[in-house]
Amino acid sequence: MIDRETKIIFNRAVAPDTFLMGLWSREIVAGARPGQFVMIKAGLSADPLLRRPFSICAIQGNDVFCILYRVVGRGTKILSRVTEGNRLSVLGPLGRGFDFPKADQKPFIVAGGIGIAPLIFLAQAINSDNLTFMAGYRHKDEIVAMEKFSLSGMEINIATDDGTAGHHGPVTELLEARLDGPDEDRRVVFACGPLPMLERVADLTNDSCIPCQVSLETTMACGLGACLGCAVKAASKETDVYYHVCKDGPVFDVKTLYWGAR
Amino acid sequence: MIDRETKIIFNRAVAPDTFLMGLWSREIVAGARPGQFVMIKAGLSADPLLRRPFSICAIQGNDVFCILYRVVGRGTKILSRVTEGNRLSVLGPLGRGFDFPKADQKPFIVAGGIGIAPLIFLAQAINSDNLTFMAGYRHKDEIVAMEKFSLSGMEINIATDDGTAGHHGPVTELLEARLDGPDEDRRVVFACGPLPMLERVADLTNDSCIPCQVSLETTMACGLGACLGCAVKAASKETDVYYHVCKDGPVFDVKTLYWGAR
Amino acid sequence: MSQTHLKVKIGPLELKNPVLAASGTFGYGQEYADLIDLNLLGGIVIKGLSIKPMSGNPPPRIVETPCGMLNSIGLANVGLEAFLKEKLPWLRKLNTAVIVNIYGHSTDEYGAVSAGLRGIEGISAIEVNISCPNVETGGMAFGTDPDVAAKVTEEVLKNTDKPVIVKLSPNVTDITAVAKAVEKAGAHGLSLINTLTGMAIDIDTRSPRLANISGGLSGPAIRPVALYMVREVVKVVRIPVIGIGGIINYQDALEFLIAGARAVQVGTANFVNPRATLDIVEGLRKYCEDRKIASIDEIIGSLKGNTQPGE
Amino acid sequence: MSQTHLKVKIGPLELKNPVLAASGTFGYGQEYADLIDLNLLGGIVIKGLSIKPMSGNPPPRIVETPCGMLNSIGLANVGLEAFLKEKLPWLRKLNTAVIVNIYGHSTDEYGAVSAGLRGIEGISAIEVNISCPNVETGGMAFGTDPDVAAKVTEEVLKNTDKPVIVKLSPNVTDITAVAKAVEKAGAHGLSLINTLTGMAIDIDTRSPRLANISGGLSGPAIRPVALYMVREVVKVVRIPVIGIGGIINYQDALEFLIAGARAVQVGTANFVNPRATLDIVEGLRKYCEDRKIASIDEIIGSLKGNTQPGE
Ligand SMILES: Cc1cc2nc3c(=O)[nH]c(=O)nc-3n(C[C@H](O)[C@H](O)[C@H](O)COP(=O)(O)OP(=O)(O)OC[C@H]3O[C@@H](n4cnc5c(N)ncnc54)[C@H](O)[C@@H]3O)c2cc1C
Ligand SMILES: Cc1cc2nc3c(=O)[nH]c(=O)nc-3n(C[C@H](O)[C@H](O)[C@H](O)COP(=O)(O)OP(=O)(O)OC[C@H]3O[C@@H](n4cnc5c(N)ncnc54)[C@H](O)[C@@H]3O)c2cc1C
Ligand SMILES: Cc1cc2nc3c(=O)[nH]c(=O)nc-3n(C[C@H](O)[C@H](O)[C@H](O)COP(=O)(O)O)c2cc1C
Ligand SMILES: Cc1cc2nc3c(=O)[nH]c(=O)nc-3n(C[C@H](O)[C@H](O)[C@H](O)COP(=O)(O)O)c2cc1C
Ligand code: FES
Ligand code: FES
Repeated sequence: MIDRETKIIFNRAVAPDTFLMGLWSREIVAGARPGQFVMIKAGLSADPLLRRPFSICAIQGNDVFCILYRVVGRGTKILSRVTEGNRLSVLGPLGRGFDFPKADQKPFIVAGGIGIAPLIFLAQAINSDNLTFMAGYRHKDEIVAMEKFSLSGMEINIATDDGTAGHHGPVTELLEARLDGPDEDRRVVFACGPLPMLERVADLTNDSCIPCQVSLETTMACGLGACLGCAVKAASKETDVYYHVCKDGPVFDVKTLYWGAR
Repeated sequence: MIDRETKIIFNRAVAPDTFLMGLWSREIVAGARPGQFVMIKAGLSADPLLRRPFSICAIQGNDVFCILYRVVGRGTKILSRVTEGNRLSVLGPLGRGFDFPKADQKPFIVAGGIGIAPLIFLAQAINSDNLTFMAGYRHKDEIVAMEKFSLSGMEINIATDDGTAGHHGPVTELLEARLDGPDEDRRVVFACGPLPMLERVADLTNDSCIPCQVSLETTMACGLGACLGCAVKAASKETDVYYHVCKDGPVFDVKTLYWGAR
Repeated sequence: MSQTHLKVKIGPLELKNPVLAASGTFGYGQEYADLIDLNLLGGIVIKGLSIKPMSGNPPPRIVETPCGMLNSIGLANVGLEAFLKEKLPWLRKLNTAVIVNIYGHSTDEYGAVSAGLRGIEGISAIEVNISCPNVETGGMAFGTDPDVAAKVTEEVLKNTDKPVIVKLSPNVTDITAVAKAVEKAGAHGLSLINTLTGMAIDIDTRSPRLANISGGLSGPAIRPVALYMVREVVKVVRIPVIGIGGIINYQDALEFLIAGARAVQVGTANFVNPRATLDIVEGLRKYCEDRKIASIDEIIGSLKGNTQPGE
Repeated sequence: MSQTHLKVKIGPLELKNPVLAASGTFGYGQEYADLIDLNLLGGIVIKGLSIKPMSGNPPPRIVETPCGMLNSIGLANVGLEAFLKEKLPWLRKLNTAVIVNIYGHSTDEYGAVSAGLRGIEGISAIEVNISCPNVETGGMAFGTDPDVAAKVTEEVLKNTDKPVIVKLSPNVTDITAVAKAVEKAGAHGLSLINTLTGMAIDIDTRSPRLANISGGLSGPAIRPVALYMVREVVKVVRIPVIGIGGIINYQDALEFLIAGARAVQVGTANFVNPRATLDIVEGLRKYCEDRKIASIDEIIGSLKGNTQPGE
């Protein structure tokens, strides 16, 4: 784990309000596992104050890692305006990444919107024709072209909420359609996206007893397990057991989490 | 007076840590008098919060006015990084400018450091060979080349604290050397610069009974006379009479100000 | 222009919308007249008025702090007589509420300013600033003791024919105690918060940045504190509350309205953006229209109990 | 490395420099060990410790605010037993002061945690957090009443063999009254300030942003308030004061030291810049060296009376 002023290699729009940024850091590239994230300070001002967490979305060679981010507020807007050659304060890699599927397993990756970021890195790392990648978007304009990430010849399925591309409906319907049939017990699911989507994935995989890992998002202050701000409720008989997303996650086995009313 | 998102025409270093910025505003150009200033918001963040005051340093044609500023803190640093084509929120023109010399008067302009900014505009406006412009700097590197401001053939004298250019010593010594001699009663002085320099100018002109106007700087919040934050002490028998620099000034007749211990 | 009703009532006082300019940040209104149409505002609260003219504290009087500023203006003002002669005639021509913020260094002084404004036309209400040092009790502000605050309120009520809004100080252990005392004393409304006391030091000269050493902290920095206090007070009083503190845009204003404030005042934001008050009025209108909210009343106090797990 | 003495003493406790990491923002130290050499710090204040382990409040627990943040962590901690078994052995290996921040919901609980730490090696001092709600008096914090604060202090002193620092809450009318009471009760030092109470509302859902509704405001936003309170307290007590609140760089730290704080704690800044504490130590050293200041003692309390005109 390092905390370093890190040089920006590129920072460009890849879809409306969605940017891909490449950052130069041999240490982060060497240490990063899919599912891990970095904390980045946007701007030099004390407002916005806190660093923002971003999943490591891909690595390029030995020196460059990427983040894929959507502009949703002030921090991401500031980032979107930073130009090549400048530096950002980057802390990482942080958190617990995905456990890789075993060689005989059939991995399904399910991404909702910008939740695709950590899953691209995971797909890069699994690097197998056996993998099925399902990506859901609201509209076809939001689709992040996967060609840039030199993924192997995996199956890629798209769903859009408005039917402008691929399956018309939530991405979880794509998953649902593939949960029955032969080799059921070899399936394993990896998901990241908005909470309602993850809840649906949790339901589906629980019902089918399919192992499933999800990557969660919460507000974070430190990213280091120090502030205890990033709590999520654990699936525990005791009512008030919490995990800390930055340290115990962001990737969790769905069965360890509480999926009741949030 | 307007408050407008104003386009930056250029913004370039003209000396170390010193920038000249051109802004497009027909309204400000039309309304501006030498000595008046604008309030500019640096950055979009609430930190730094307040607008920063800058003298109008020159006008170019009917549409562009300039500010000349030194990077001394966060606000000016942010400004120095803003690029051509972007916009800044500009409020102005504000305050009371210089009263012009009468045709038969012999004007001396005395500038200390970045205090030269409003005086360049004044020199542009007086536009007379009769004018003597004295500019003091710490070091020759700081000298702002006057050629760019299409001033008439006036006399320009330089002083530097370290003797690297022009007179070796404070600019007030240049002034002092010119206060005696014929036509004493036709002299008039305009000054802007650091407080100790202005105090010296006030002493010199008071002693010689020469009319003198100075432009002052204070911390400002509103620039409009509303917050009452920019108070300076008046020369008054009552001890606690204050002027407000943004409204009553920034240009004052030296005799109306209190020049005691500050 | 729109279907949404933005009108609100602060006791007997009717405002065309819930956005006021805060005392001390808007001068006597005139300072902003070149920049915005004051008649579109809910109202203007005038710089704190005292019996005698006051020149205020020595400079420096302001210093910027993170997302805020400290001021030690010292309640500089033209005094009652000059206000009535030089400022009020201009204000009277406006078609917006004009609220006069008043203060005194003794209970009597509060009464005297109030009496001086009695029967005068063109003043919509009085806002009583009880954050200034109380000479009678040796320095602690009137606003820090519920009994003293109540006494000042009574004194003002006795001497005025106008609606009385009392402006509370946040520099207290329990602002609800002061709020309840002032309500009981008969105030028509409460406004909060005034500035938090703070200071800043110049590390080069090792001296305070304000000549007055300490000053009042305002601006976005204090917003969470203000919002909390507004909510606490709204829970315990029936009179209307005006929320103040760090409001710079309509989203901020909404936080206060949702928390239960009947109106808001915009202070420091006027310095950063002279159009802040108007931008907020427009933003509120648009927020309501986009959501088909017919009246701002539907927003006020609409804070939901929290529905998080474990609660 | 340098000639400047940065050593300071907080009563019996000697610190190699005046920069500590604040409770709740530095975990149990270990969280930052990969990033900075903890042995270069003046000390570490551990997350608030209670008798029993506590899991804290439901999420969301943090929200960013202008130049600050609100937290409602709810004093989540591993509890006394686990602290001694799992955390302390690692901390003991450090060559820096380890201060344990403690709290309880009753005076007895404060006594019990103190007793549990008695005689234990590797703990340099106890910092008593009196900002948590007092169950005995029905919710108001221990730190808001001078008498209650004094009683807690006495109880801790009775049950400990360590230097006792009491951490004051800023949510009071007069912090100097609490400070004086705690000093009289025998505390070896004071630290201030803890967080200001605040809240934030989500205008889309119209619900509080924190599940716990309100939370504690920290970060640069509160610095002017903290600095003012430190100065006020320093004027009336003889025991050392540790300044806390919004310190993010050495310049901020200097403001507190100049105001009279004997040391400072750095909280929220650790989240923004994990090196903040070390950067401050280095910055202080350089400031002193550049000015040929032989000892940090020359800085502490060196605030000049103001020399502005009119004073
Ligand atoms: C472990 C982790 C990994 C993440 N990876 C990515 C990534 O790869 N790409 C990406 O675009 N985003 C990612 N996020 C989310 C990202 O951190 C937020 O979008 C970002 O912090 C928003 O900052 P802002 O200043 O632009 O928005 P703010 O101004 O802080 O907030 C703007 C709006 O966004 C909402 N918001 C703020 N934070 C989050 C959040 N964490 N999740 C959802 N909504 C939020 C706010 O409630 C508000 O409505 C990740 C979050 C976590 C915890
Ligand atoms: C009417 C008026 C006209 C001005 N015209 C110009 C101009 O034409 N060109 C120009 O470069 N500057 C001018 N100034 C000064 C300019 O406003 C400040 O330099 C600027 O506000 C500093 O902002 P900052 O954020 O960079 O510095 P900050 O971070 O706010 O402060 C950095 C340092 O500069 C000091 N400082 C801050 N404000 C001032 C000030 N007003 N005067 C002197 N020192 C200050 C601070 O004490 C601090 O030490 C003018 C000021 C006034 C009042
Ligand atoms: C420069 C300045 C002067 C002020 N003068 C007064 C005043 O005269 N009377 C008063 O009641 N409040 C005064 N205030 C307090 C404001 O009205 C308001 O309560 C406070 O600034 C918080 O709001 P804000 O954060 O929006 O500025 C003043 C505030 C500032 C910044
Ligand atoms: C996330 C968080 C947790 C905290 N937990 C504690 C705590 O357990 N005990 C305590 O005394 N103070 C706690 N504090 C308060 C800090 O120690 C400090 O007093 C306060 O944050 C102000 O300093 P700052 O502005 O530098 O953060 C906590 C603060 C934060 C932000
Ligand atoms: S973000 Fe601080 S503990 Fe997870
Ligand atoms: S800056 Fe506000 S009155 Fe002059």
